[in-house]
Parts: sequence; C-alpha cells; structure tokens
Amino acid sequence: MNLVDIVFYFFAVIIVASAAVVVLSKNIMYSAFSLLFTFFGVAGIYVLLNADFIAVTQLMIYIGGILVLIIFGVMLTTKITGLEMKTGITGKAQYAIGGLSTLVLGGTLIYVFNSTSWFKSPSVPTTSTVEAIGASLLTNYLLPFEAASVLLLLAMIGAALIARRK
Amino acid sequence: MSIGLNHYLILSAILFSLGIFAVISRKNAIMVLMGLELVLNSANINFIAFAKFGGMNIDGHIAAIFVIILAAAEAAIALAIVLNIYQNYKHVNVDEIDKLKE
Amino acid sequence: MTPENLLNIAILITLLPLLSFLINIFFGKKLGKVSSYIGTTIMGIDLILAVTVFVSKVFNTWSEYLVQNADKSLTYLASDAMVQLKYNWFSFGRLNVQVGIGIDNLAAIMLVVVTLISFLVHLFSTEYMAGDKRFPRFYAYLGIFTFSMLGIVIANNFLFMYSFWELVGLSSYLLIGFWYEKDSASNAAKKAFLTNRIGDLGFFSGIMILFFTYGTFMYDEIFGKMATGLIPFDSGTMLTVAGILVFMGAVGKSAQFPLHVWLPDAMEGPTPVSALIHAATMVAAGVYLVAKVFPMLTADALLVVAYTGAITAFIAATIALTQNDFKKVLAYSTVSQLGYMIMSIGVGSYMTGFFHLLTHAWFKAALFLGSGSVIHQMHHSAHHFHDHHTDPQDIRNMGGLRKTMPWTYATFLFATMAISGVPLTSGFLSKDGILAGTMAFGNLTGHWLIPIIGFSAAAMTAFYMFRLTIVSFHGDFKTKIAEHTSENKFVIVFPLVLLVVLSLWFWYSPNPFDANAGWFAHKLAAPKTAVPANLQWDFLLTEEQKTAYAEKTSKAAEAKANIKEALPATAEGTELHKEAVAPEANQGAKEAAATESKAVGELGHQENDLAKASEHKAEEVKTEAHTTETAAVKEEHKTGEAAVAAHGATTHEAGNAHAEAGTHGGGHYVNKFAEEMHHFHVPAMILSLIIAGCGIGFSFLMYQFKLFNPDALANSLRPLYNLSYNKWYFDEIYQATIIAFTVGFGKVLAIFDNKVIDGIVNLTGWFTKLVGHITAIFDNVVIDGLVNLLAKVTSLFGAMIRKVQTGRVQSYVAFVIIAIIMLVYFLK
Amino acid sequence: MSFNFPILSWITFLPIIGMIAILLIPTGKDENAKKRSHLIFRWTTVATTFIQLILAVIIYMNYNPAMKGITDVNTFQFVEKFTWIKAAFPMVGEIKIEYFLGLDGMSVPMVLLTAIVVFVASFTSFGISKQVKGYFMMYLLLDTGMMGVFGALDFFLFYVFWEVMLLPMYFLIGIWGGPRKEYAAIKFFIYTLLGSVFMLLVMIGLYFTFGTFNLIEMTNATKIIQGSIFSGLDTNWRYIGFIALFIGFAIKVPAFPFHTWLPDAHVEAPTAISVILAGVLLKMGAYGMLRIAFPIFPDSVGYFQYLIALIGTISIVYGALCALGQHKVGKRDFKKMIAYSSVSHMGYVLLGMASMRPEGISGAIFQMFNHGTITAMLFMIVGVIYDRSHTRGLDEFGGLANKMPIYTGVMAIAFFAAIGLPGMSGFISEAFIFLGSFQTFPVLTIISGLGIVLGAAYMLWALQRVFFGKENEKWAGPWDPTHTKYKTDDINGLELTALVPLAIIIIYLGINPGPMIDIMSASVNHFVDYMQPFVKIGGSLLGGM
Repeated sequence: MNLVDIVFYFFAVIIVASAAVVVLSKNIMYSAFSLLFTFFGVAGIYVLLNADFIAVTQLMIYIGGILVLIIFGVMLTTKITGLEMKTGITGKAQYAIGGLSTLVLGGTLIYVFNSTSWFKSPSVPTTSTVEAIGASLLTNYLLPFEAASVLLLLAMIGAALIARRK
Repeated sequence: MSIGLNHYLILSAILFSLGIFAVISRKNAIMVLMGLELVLNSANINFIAFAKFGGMNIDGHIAAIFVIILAAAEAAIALAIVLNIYQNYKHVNVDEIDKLKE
Repeated sequence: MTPENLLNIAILITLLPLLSFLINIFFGKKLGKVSSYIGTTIMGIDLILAVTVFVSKVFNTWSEYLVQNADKSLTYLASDAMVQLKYNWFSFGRLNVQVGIGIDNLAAIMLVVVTLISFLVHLFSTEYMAGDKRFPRFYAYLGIFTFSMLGIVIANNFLFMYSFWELVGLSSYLLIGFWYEKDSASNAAKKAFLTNRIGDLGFFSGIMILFFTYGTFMYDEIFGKMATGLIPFDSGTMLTVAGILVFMGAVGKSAQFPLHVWLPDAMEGPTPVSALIHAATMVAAGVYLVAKVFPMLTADALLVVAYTGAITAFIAATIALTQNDFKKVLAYSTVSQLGYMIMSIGVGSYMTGFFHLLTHAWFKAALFLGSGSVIHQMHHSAHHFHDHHTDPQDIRNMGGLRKTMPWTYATFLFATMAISGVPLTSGFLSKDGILAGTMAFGNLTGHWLIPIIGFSAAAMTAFYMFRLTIVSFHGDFKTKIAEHTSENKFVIVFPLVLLVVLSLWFWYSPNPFDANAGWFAHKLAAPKTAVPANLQWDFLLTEEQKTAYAEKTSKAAEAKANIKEALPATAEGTELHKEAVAPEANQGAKEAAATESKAVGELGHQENDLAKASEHKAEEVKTEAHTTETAAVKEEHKTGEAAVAAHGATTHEAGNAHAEAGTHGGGHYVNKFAEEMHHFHVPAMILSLIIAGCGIGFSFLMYQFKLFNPDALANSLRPLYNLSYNKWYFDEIYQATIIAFTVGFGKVLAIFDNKVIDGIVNLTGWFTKLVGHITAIFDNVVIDGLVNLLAKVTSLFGAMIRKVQTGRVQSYVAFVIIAIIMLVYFLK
Repeated sequence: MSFNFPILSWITFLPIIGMIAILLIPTGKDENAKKRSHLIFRWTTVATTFIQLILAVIIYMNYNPAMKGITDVNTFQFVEKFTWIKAAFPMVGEIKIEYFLGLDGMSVPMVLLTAIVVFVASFTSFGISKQVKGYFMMYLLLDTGMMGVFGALDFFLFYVFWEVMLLPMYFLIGIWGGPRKEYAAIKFFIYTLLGSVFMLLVMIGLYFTFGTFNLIEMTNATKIIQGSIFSGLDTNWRYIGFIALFIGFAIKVPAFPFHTWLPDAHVEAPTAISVILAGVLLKMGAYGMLRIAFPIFPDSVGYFQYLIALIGTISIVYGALCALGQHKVGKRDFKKMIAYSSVSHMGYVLLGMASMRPEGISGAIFQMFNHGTITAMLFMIVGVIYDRSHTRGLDEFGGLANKMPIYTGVMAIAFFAAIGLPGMSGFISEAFIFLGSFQTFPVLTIISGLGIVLGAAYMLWALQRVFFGKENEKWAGPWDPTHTKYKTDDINGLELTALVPLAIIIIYLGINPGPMIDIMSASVNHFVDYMQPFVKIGGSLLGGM
C-alpha cells in the first residue's frame, strides 16, 4: 500500500460514513453537519485525482455556498427546539422497499462498474488544470458557459421571486 | 492492487445509492435535497475519475464544473420552493404534498 | 434664317399657348379678368412669330442641310420641302423611337391659320365670355387647345401627330363641355370624344401597320421606304387598308360620314369655341392629316377618301337646308365644306383641297364669330326682357338684324358670299378649283358621281347660307328681342372685319378667276406619291415615276420570262445531254465505283454506280441550263427593249400632250391630272357660277321676295323634309344599334360576370362546403366514434392503474429506481 | 457590384423594423393618449415607407441599365446571396435554399413602384380608426412581402414572400373592410391560395428537375437532370407545369376568367388597401410570369403564346365591357368599375408580354408601372368622396365639379391617364404594347383596340355622372357642417399630398418615358433574345391572327 492508497481509503471512509449519517440520522441538524464532511471528503478525492481547481471549487461552492444554504433552509423551516428537529421517514413499507431497491441498485452499479472493461488512456502528466479549464471555458465551451451564467442569473431571480412572501 | 478507476467508481456507486435512499425514504424536503446533493457529488467523482483514467481530460473537469453550477442553481431554487411550501403548508413533509395526485 | 432658328421658333410658337394654359389654370382665380389679357397677348406674340416662320419658310428656298449633335440624338434636316428636326425620344435598346417637328409649306400656312384664328377668338372672347364664372378657365382651355393644335401642325411623325391628335380631342372635350352643368353640353362633349376615339382607333391601327412595316414614325422615312417598293405585308391591299385606317382618324376629327354626328352637337360649347375648334382649326386637322399622308394613299384609298368626302358634303348640305338653329346650320355647313376638302384631296386635287381649308377657315370663322355676335346680342336682349323661353339661337326669332347690327350684317353677308362661291372672294377660287378637280377626276376615271355631288352640294350651300342670312338679317324684326339688339363692341367687330378682308381674292391670286396664277398654287404643289405605281392612279404619277416603274416591271417580267424560258430549255438540255454525256459519266462513275467497291458489296456497287452516274449527269445538265439561260436572257433583253420602245411611244404621246398643255396655260404639268384639271377649269367655273347663282337666286325668291312658300314646299316633300330636318336619323340609328348594342352587351356581360363566372366560383365554394359538411358528419360519427372508443378503453385501463399514482414524489422515484433495475436485468 | 451595402435586404426588411417599433409603442388608455399613439403609428409608417422610398430611389440611381440580368446571373445587381437553409432529408437528399436577392431591369421598376405606392397609400391610411396599431403592423408586413417578391431570385424565397404577403392582406380586408368584408377576404384568400398551391407544386417539380431553387439556374436548359419530370422540350409535363404556374399567376393578375375575386376585394377593402391591391399586388402576377413562368418554360410559352394573347385580349374587352355595364346594372359602384378597368388594363400587360417583342414587353412592364400609379390615384380619388359621403354609388353624385374644383382637376388627370391620353404615361405604355403585339398578333391587337374606345366610354360616363351636370341635392350643404374633420368642401392637403406626386409621375413619364424605358431595355432585349428560338414573333397578317 502506498501513500496514495492510504489517502484514498481515508477519504473514502470519511465519505461513506458521513453520507450514511446524512441519510440515516433522524436529526436534521446532524445530517446537515455530516454533509459537510461528505463534501470535504469528496474534495479530497478530487485532489487525489489531480483536479485541483475542481477541489477548490467544491470547497467554495458546496461547503461555502450550498451547505450554508441548506442549513439556512433547515433553520427557517424547522423549529429548533424540541422533537421537531427530528425528521421522520416516509413509512415503514416505503422505507423497506427503498432500502431494498437502493441496495440492489448499489449492487448492480458496482457489478456493472466491475464487469465493464473501461477504455483507459495513459494518464497524462499532472500539471495545473486551471489554465486549461479557463482556456476551454472561453473557447470550446463558451456557449454553455454563457448559458450557465444566464442560468445562474435566472436561478437567482427565480429563487428570490419564489421565496418572496406574498 | 493499486487504486485505479474501479475504486473511484465503486465509491461513487455507494454514494449514489445512499443519496437515492435519502431521496426515497426521508420525509423532510430538505433531506431529499441533501440526498440529491449526494447523488450529484457521486456523479462528479465519476467525471473526475474518467478525466484522469478514461481520457476525458479537461472535458471531464468542465463537466464537473457545470454540474457544480447546476447544483448551486438547483439548491437555490429548491430551497426557495421549500420555503414557499413551508409558507403554504406550515411543514415541509414531502409525502403529504400530493396535489399531483389529482 | 437657319433651320435651327426656324424650328426653335416653331417650338416656341407651340409652347407659348401651353404657358398661357399653365398660368391660367393655376393662377386663374387670382387673375380674374386679367387672364384674358395674358392669353390674348401671348397669342398675339404667337401670331407674329408664326407669320415670321411662314414668310421665311414659304418665300425662301431652303438648301439641303444636315446637322447632328454629338451623340446623334438630335438631327436637323432641311430641304426645300421640309425643314425638320428629329430627336431620339427613347429607345428599346435596338429600336430608337424618334420624334420631331417639321415645317413644310403646309405646316407654315397652318401655323398662321391656327394662331391668327386663335388670337381673334381670344380677343373676341374677352367680350363674349365676360361675366362667366369660369372665365379664366376658359382661357386656360383655349390655351391648351391651341397648344395641341399647333402640335399637330408641326409634327413630322405619326407618334406626335397621334399624341396631339388626342390632346386636341381632350381640349375639345373640355371646351364643348365648358358649361357642364347643362346635361346637353356634357353629353355632347362625351359624344365628341368617343366618336373621335373610334376614328382614332382606326388611325392608330394604321400607325401600327406602318410602324410594323417601316419601324419608324417619321413621315419622310416611311414615304421614302415606301417609294422603294417596301409595302406592308407585301400586299397592295394592305397598303390601301393602312391608308384607309389612317384616314379614319381624319373621318373622326373632320366629322366625315359616318362619324359626323358629333360636330353639330358640339355647338353646345361657347360660340367662340365653335369658331376656333369646330369650324376653322381642329376639324380641319383631319384634312391636314390627309394632306400630310397624301403620298401614301393608293388609288383605292383615294377613291374611298373621295367618296367619303362627297357623301359627307351631300348629306350635311341636305341637312343644313332645313335647320332652324343658327349655329346648327353653320355646323352642317362646316361638315359639308369639310367633306368638300376631303373629296378634293381624294380625287387627287391636293392643292385645292388645302386651299379650301385655308379660305374656309377665314370665312367660316367669320361666320361663326358673326353668329356669336348675333347670339351675344340676342342673349343680352332676352335677358333684358327676362325672357327665358325664346331660343336666342333660333333664326325664326331673329329677322331684321341688318338694321341693328350693320357691321355684323355686312361681314356676315360677305362671308356668306364667299362660302357660296361668289366671284372676287377666296371661296370662289378654292371652290372652283375643287370642282374642276372633281370633273377632271370624273373624266379620267368615269366616277362622274363625284362632280355631280360636288355641284349639287355647291348649289345647296349657296341656298342655305343665303337662307340663313336672309331669314336672320333681312325683313322685319320677328320678336322684340331681335328689335332690342344693337351693334357689338369693337373687340367683337374687329375680328369679323379682319377675317372678311382675308376672304378677298387678292391675297391668294392676282387673278380673281384663277387660283393657279397665285403664289399659293406654286408653293403647294402636290407631293410625289410614294405608292408603287401599279397601286396608284395612272394620272397622278409623274413621268419619271412611270418610267421607273415601267423599267422595274419590265425587269421583273424579264426575269419571270427567263425562268419560264429556262425551264423547258433545261428539260431539253437534259434530254440532249443524256446521250452525249452518258459515256463520260459512265467513265467517271466506273472510277468512282472502283474505289468504292472495296468497301461495298457487289449489289451496293451497282446502286452506287447508278447514283454516281445520275449525279454527274445532273451537274452537266445544270451547266448546260446555265448557258441556255444566258441565251434566253439575251433574247429577253431584246423583248424588253421593245417594251421600252413601246413605252417610249406613250411617253412621247404624253410629251405631246404636255406640249399642247404648255401652249395652253404656259405651265408644265407634273402629271396628267394637273393637265386635265386645267382643261376643266373654265367649264367648272362657268358651271359653278351658274349653280351658285341658282342657289342664291332661289333663296332670295323664297325668303326675301317670298315667291314660294317654304312651308308649302316642305309639305309637298314631307318625307324628304323630315329626313333632312331629323338629320337623316343618324343619331337615332346609332343610338338604336351601336350604342344600344354595346351598352346592352356590357350589361349582359356584367350580369354574366356576376352570375355565371362568379356563380361558378361560388358554386365551387358551396360544393366544397357541402363536401366539407359530409366529411364533418363522417368525421363526427365514424372517426370521432373510433377515437372515443379508444379513449373509453384507455380510461378503463387508466382507472385500474390509477391506484398506483400516489401523488408522492418519492414513490415515483422509487418506481423509477425499480424500473431501472428491472431494465438492467431484463435487457442484459 | 461596387455597391457593398445590402440595400435590398434593407429595403425589404425595413418595414419589419417599423412594425416592431409600432408593436413596442403602447396604445394609450384614455382618449387623448390614444389619439397621440395613433398619430405616432401613422407617422412611424410614413417614416418607414419614406425611408424605403429613398432607398428605392437610391437603387434606381445606382442601377446600371446596361446590365441585362434575366438569365445571366452575373449581371444582376445589388445581389445578396448566401445559403439560408441547408438540410439533408431521407429520400430527397440535401435541400439547399438560398437567400438570394438581386435586381434586373424588370424588377427595378417594380421595386420603385412598390415603394411609391406604399408610401403614398400610407397617407390614405390615416382615416383608419379601428385597431390602428394592428392595421399599421399588417400594412408594414404586407410591404415586406411585396418587396421581397420583387427582389427574390430563389424560387423558395419568392414563395415565402408571396405567402407572407397573403396573410396580412387577408386581415386587412377581413378586419378593416366594408360590409361584406368576410366574404371578400375569404374569396381573396382562397383564390390566391389556390394559385400558390399550383405554384408550390410546380416549384417542387422544378426542384427535382434542376436540383436547385435558384430561378436563374432554372433558365439554363443544360442544368436539367435527365429523366426528371420537366426534362426535355415540349413534353406534356412541361405544358402542364407551365399551365399550373400560369394559372397561379393569372389569378393574381387577374386575367379572365380568374378575375372575380378582384371586384369583391376592391369593393370591400379600405381605400389604402385597394390602392395597394391594384397598385402593387396585381403586378406580382405579371411579374411572376415574366420572372418565372416564361423563362423557365420558354417552349411552353411558344406553344401557348396565342392563348396567352387571347386571354389578354378577352380581359381587355371583357373588363371594359363589364366596367361599362356597371353603369346600367344594379348598384353602380365606383370602385367596382375601377376594379373592372384594372382587369382591362392588366389585359394589356398580358397582350404585351405575349407579343415577345421588345416594344411589347417594355410596354407591358411600363404599363404595369403606370397602371400602378394611375389606378392608385383612381382608388384614392374614390376614397376621397367615400370618406365624405360614405357612398360610392355613381348615381348618387353629380355636379361635384363646382363643389370641389381642385379635386375635379386631379381626378381629371387620373381619368384621362386611365383612358390613355397622350402626355400621360398610360399612353406610351399602351401604344407600345399595341405596336409590339401588332407585329405578332395583328388581329387580336385590333380587337383589343376596342378597349381604348370602351375605356374612354366608361371613364367619361363616370366622369359625367359624378362631376358634371346638376348638383345632387343630397349633398347640397358642406360635407361636414361642423367643420371639424373637413374644413373645406374641396380635397384637403393630406389627400393632395398623396395624389399630387402620383400625378407628377404620370405626367412626367408621359412626356419623358426615357428614364423608365432605358432601365429595362437591356433586360427586355435579352429576354426577347432568350425567348426568340421558342416563340413566334412578327408574322404575316392572317397567319398569326
């Protein structure tokens, strides 16, 4: 086992464990906080995969933005005190069916991933990706990039509009 | 066996399944949202993994960036909707919101 | 004067009245009475310019001249016959449309006629039209009329001629309908325009034929090409048709039978207008046109022209006998005199026809202005008595005006004498010439009917004109209105006097009995005919033309005969040479065959043999035929010479005749007609004097001395009297036939269009709608039924499946997951 | 072409810009604001059409008359060409539609005419008070369609513009028309649509024959794909194709017997639309024949030449007689009479085109231009009294010459121009149509000459009935006793603004037709040369009939 393997397993465990907490915890606040660790772990995985820019983006947007948003949402829709913090499940039957099907799904996915012989290219030398991303965003992907900008703008306006109290 | 593509894929598969489970089983709309975030993250792991091992190179990164952008937009809108639901129903329980039935 | 100057002045003359029109139409309201001064002044200037042009053109000789500008769009041409300019108006790429103006002696004289009469009418109207509410408008219309009339005069091409022809029609329309509040006036205007249009349709068709054939509108170019033998459709008949079609324009404008009906109605216009347009100038345009196109009229066309003129002269004269309206009598007299002119040109007496146009213009204008003078006074007088029932134009209400209006009476009487052909007047000169011409024509062709009609019309003219004068001016006042009249002002009397002075003989010829002695006859010799000689009256051809034609025909005959001769000769040659040539041919054929035989089989060989031989032979025969032909040509040449000799004999005879004529009149005759006319000069003069005397005498006996009672005479000839009084029922007949038919047909077609054609469309629409309805029913019951059935079945299933639909998002997600898993495993 | 500015696109789509501008300007709520906004709509339209007119004049000034066009793609001017639609379809293969605009001597007069008529008619539209915004938007859209038709050199593009023109016309008649507007609008629409269906079918057939929609390439026989539907010469399919196209265009002309939509449409349409209908739309039919039907099927033209001339002759005489008949039958409608006179006058165009002589075809194009200006004037003139009296009955007037002297003067110009009086442009065109057609069809031409006489008859009849004679007591007082709308009885300044320019054009071109004839002569000569091997020109008197 080399260092890379160790780091990988470290992050993998963090991700799986914290994600399990997110999913299974009854207290919504716990879920929200453990989501932080999941995101953090994923960012670590990105670093491991030489995706420095994405990793930083992950930290900034997910942890700095989305998570904060979610926590705000939790705060605004849940009474902090008392049992209300706990969130119920949708019913035993659904819980069972959901669990079962999710397990089967996960199994299937793993099976598929393993049985597929992926095309593998020789790994490219690791350089900083920022420059390459920047260049392709403004050349090949200019239109999607602009569209995404507009999308964000619209999302912003839309969110403000929807959330507005009538 | 050193860490290769499959490891990452399996990791993402687990994360995906957990996310889907959250979406299906939890009552609270915000929990559903969190599940979705997990699903998106798992997808991103795949993109980046393929970027490194599958020859997607920078295109994979770009895809991941767009996913993140989408996620951000989605989160904003979804939370706004949740707030709206909360204003109307005084709760955010997804299973009780079944207007779609009619 | 250079040709450029002459033409520029001519253009100026034409455009000045247009200026008058523009000033008066746009500023008329502000100008008021001043507009008449402007108009009259402009016409005065115009008159002076016209006289300048006249003098310099007619009394100078013009040498050949040709100048072109840089891009060749403008050409000045001059010869003694015509000074003209040609201008490329526009072009269709290859085809230049040329227009231009030209001044020949005809035009120069017409310029003076038009401007002078127009000037006098302008002057006359300052008094006559005073007080009319559209006074400036009247002057504007006079301006545009004069402009377009001058345009006709100076045109040297058919396109301009036709254009101004129509514009004249327009201004005539405007002037006849000047008092458009009166239905009769606007009807008359419309009638005039439409009747003219019918004539113009013919005119334009003629122009189309000419343009098609010659590719130009220019008179000189058309006549020039025609003289070289190029005729429409290579058919003499078509040339005649073209001539007659062009003449149709004149029939309309000069009010010839059968389109004469508009002119009497046109008297609804103000009287000065009648004098200007419907007596002296516009109606003379037809005559002018016929004179201009005289070179292209064939013998047949001329005959049509002559008979049209004669019939018109006769019919109009008979109608004039019984009319009671002062202006109507003059109108029919105009029609009759126009018929005279047309007839004169038709018989080939070109100069006299135009001469009569000129003289008639003066004395007829005098008559009309005189009638205007009378009517003006009668109107005033009727106004004075507040009498609106008595017709101031009816001669039966006049009488005795001699006493109250001495100047008018004197001038009117003199003009009447002129029109009746009393010696010492210009009318005598021209009328005598026409009658001599018709007699010459009768003698040369056997068409004696024409001179007979001519003389009878002359008699009638003398009669009815004196009837008019006697009834209205002599005797006692028949009404108090007539009694109250008085002489008019100077501006009205002056034109009368001037016109009458112009109707004296000495202006035209020093000898009061022979027009040929004057300048006029010399300056207006008939132009050479351009028509191929075989299509023209023999007696209108000059000697050179005859000779040229004889040569041409003999050449043609020669060629024809040559071919005829050559044909049997060829046949003979073939026979003769068959044997002689055969061996050689065989020889050649053998050689040819030898080379061929390598490729071709034995059978083919034989055939080839034959073919080659015959080919060879044919060639031989051809050569032989050629020599025969040359022989034949030589032979024929001799015959041709004989023909020429024979022709020479005739020429000689003609020469003798000439010599004879020369001893007679001291002149040299261009053709036989001129000679014949000279023969008939004295008999015609004597006859016409007798006849005019009879007419005048009869008139005096009947109306002055009342030896016969006109009413009794009318009663005894009631049917004839009615025919004449009702104008031969032309209007009624036209109304009942052509107009009724056209309008009826239009009506029927309009209904047809509305009901049938539109009906078909609507029926189609209705049918489509019906099919639509049926389809709709089918659709409703069958197709929709099926669909509904399907829907029912579906909804049944739907009800069953509905239970699965919980409305919860999460269950749906679960279903999706399950479905995906199932897909993965089943599709594997 | 040294002219780099895409002027043709501008002139075509400028009205769309105006239309969008009008769309964005809100209609006011209260009365005053409404009035103000109506004023803005009107003047926006006037401004748009005026700029268009200026562009048309620039085109006219910069047009090089020496270049021939017609079948030679290199001598078209102001060309704009790029691929517009390019798509591969199963079975059909790749379809390429070009955005291809260009002008030659045939289209320049039409573009100029359209600009003039639309500009002038926009003044006439001031009287519209119902849904003003919609009206002017439709009006400008119609404008684009018409301009496009005259500029298009790609059949598909031509067809698109043709249809673009159709729809606004339907609404303009159907919404702002007279009492029977729905009937007239539907009739117009269905008739024209029928024509376009024919055109569409032939267009598709031609595409399979030539593999292109390019109209200029379609005149090149070497481009025909062997074995395709319209291949060969003088085949039945070619005849059928030509007839279908001909009918499609003849409906628009309109030629007998496809003319019955015209009287209804004219009678019901508002004045400005009548003006455009007569002034421009009718020309599109004849223009389509010259641009499309004739050059693409020259052999069929040769085969049907006599028939085309015969239809022309029948239209001339029939239209004139029907116009004359209007004086005696039922409701004598002024507009209906002019509508029938249009049938007659457009018959001259057909006759001139069938002659295949430079004089005849130049005359025909010139006649199209002149009919556009003259008939526009006539309809405006009817509009003037209709606005005042709300009737168009010929019998209901009389003596107007005293009441409205200036009006009568203007009207007399229009009437005499319509009669074909020399000095007015109509004379030149009619005369040269006759001179041309006489060379090919002498007998038909002389029969057609009756049209001149009949034309004068019905026009003078109308003139007399409306303007001369005694004044009708019904209109004894002033038109508008309160003097709010009409200050004087005579024609007002706005109406004169619309009429006088047309009168000036008519008279100017009557005296100096050179500027217009020169523009087209190179093209027309080339056209005649191109058609010459296929058709009959000139001939004996009776052989050609």
